[in-house]
Amino acid sequence: VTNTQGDQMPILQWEDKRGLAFTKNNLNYSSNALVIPVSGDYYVYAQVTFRGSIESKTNSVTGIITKVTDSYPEPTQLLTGTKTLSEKANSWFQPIYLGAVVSLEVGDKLMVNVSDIKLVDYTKEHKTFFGAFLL
Amino acid sequence: VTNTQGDQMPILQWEDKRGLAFTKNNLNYSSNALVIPVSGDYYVYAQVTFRGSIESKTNSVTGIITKVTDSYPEPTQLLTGTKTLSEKANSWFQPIYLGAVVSLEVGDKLMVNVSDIKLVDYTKEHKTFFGAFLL
Amino acid sequence: VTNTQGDQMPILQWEDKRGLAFTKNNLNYSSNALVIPVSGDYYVYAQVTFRGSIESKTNSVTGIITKVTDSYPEPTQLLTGTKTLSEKANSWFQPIYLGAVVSLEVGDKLMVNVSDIKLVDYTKEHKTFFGAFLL
Amino acid sequence: RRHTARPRCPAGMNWIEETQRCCTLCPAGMFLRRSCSRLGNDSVCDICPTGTFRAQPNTFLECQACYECDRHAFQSVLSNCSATSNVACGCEPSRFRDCLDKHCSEFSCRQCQPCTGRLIQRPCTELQDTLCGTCKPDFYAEGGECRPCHTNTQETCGKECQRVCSSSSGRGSGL
Repeated sequence: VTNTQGDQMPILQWEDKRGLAFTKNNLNYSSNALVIPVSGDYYVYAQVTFRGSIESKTNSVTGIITKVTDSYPEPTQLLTGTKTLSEKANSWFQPIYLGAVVSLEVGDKLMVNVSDIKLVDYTKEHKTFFGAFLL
Repeated sequence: VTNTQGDQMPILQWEDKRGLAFTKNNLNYSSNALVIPVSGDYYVYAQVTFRGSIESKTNSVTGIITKVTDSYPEPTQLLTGTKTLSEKANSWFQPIYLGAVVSLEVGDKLMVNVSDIKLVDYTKEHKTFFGAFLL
Repeated sequence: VTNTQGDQMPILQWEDKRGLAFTKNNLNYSSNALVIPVSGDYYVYAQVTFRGSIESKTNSVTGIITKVTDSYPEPTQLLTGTKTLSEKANSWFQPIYLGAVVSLEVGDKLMVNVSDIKLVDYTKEHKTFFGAFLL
Repeated sequence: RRHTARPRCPAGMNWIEETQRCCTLCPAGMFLRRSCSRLGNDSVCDICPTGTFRAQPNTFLECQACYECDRHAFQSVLSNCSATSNVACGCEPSRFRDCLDKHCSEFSCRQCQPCTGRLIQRPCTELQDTLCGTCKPDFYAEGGECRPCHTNTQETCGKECQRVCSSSSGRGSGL
């Protein structure tokens, strides 16, 4: 996944055991990705809360849920949320929520890319989260 | 579905076969609508990414998931996302995400209305999408 | 739900029977909360549409889905959406959508807290809604 | 099992739906690894793993994840997360909390006003900015700022400057 400048958008890392986080039914988390245990249709969702200050000088924020298939060299962008910012305040917050049904194959990997990892609010588990369930 | 001025809000058309798009279990797409094959509770969702420029002179954007029942002359608004804009930048992006459980009858039609079709970003399938699944 | 400063954020009240609203499978609504009838994993979601005017003088809006367990004195914040506002227009609208899978125990109560109840758009059922379903 | 009214348990115990029994609460800082069984053995509790906490006695199957202080917002750790309490965040020195809303559900840490050339009416604290007072002695007000007398010459010293600085000129100012 690249942005318009062609460079790779950072991939978020996730907590998968502590607090509200959990994995089950063999839908495991490894190397920054959820690994699909059985082919089927999944509802995949994520929220990324971005936050910054007047110094961040950011015009927009983007969150993308991406699929990587071992047998195919390029990732596939499944869901994208892009929002331009026109914030004046000293500090700003902008949540991006994504969710939809996608058809996935066993072994597919799901991950979340963001436009700027320094702007992601990682401080509270209920503000930035990611998950999927089989229909 | 009408806006306050009473005129019909445009209905989006969708791709239902190519790329990430698919339909199954008789939940078919025809005449701009998903047609409900069996009565029940469905999770219905949509994201519309709006984008414009400083010339668009738009104060707000709205996305609505609507239900039309053949036996009833007026559509029913199921889910609505309305956001005012205060964008200064030359070009702006604004995603609206909607999703909830609704009770539907066989034959009901689901469609997505928008405040201004010219502002909808249809360029990438992962930015604007629409779907439903039976619980 | 309180925050670091300890004052309680208001809890929204909901319509659970009329219009599009319904409850079933013993997932009942009482005292401003959905009461979990059977332990399991639930997809929990809510949208709160906030609206205000230039006089509201609000810098941000927050919506939180919270869990209360009878046997534990403190609520748990499950999902939080916080958005800063930089609205110039006379009146503004800002939807906050939240949704994710959480593990819940029988008897747990789910509710929605908001930063300012006066700013919640309760006028149309399709703009502010709350629900959950068992996976 | 439908949700029916729960039997009341004695103090220090909670009803466990799974085993249909009152089980002893795990103390704060711990969680329920195995609930008490019908055969009579009691709750088995474990310490909250690092990065999690439980502030109260409980029969939860997991502990809550600790928050983190937001370094990008110049927050500092007032007290680390422990097994029994969440992290407490404050502001780095010479910064104060700029709350996001009246609940202060979020805050960033802004630089305290330096009050250059002014008297400090109320020093900067964790919760509020410095309150600057009037100009210090040997400083005069101009354009909303307090300027030192000594940087002025006869020609550049305006009315206010002369009023303030000439009355204090016996004390080594540049005039």
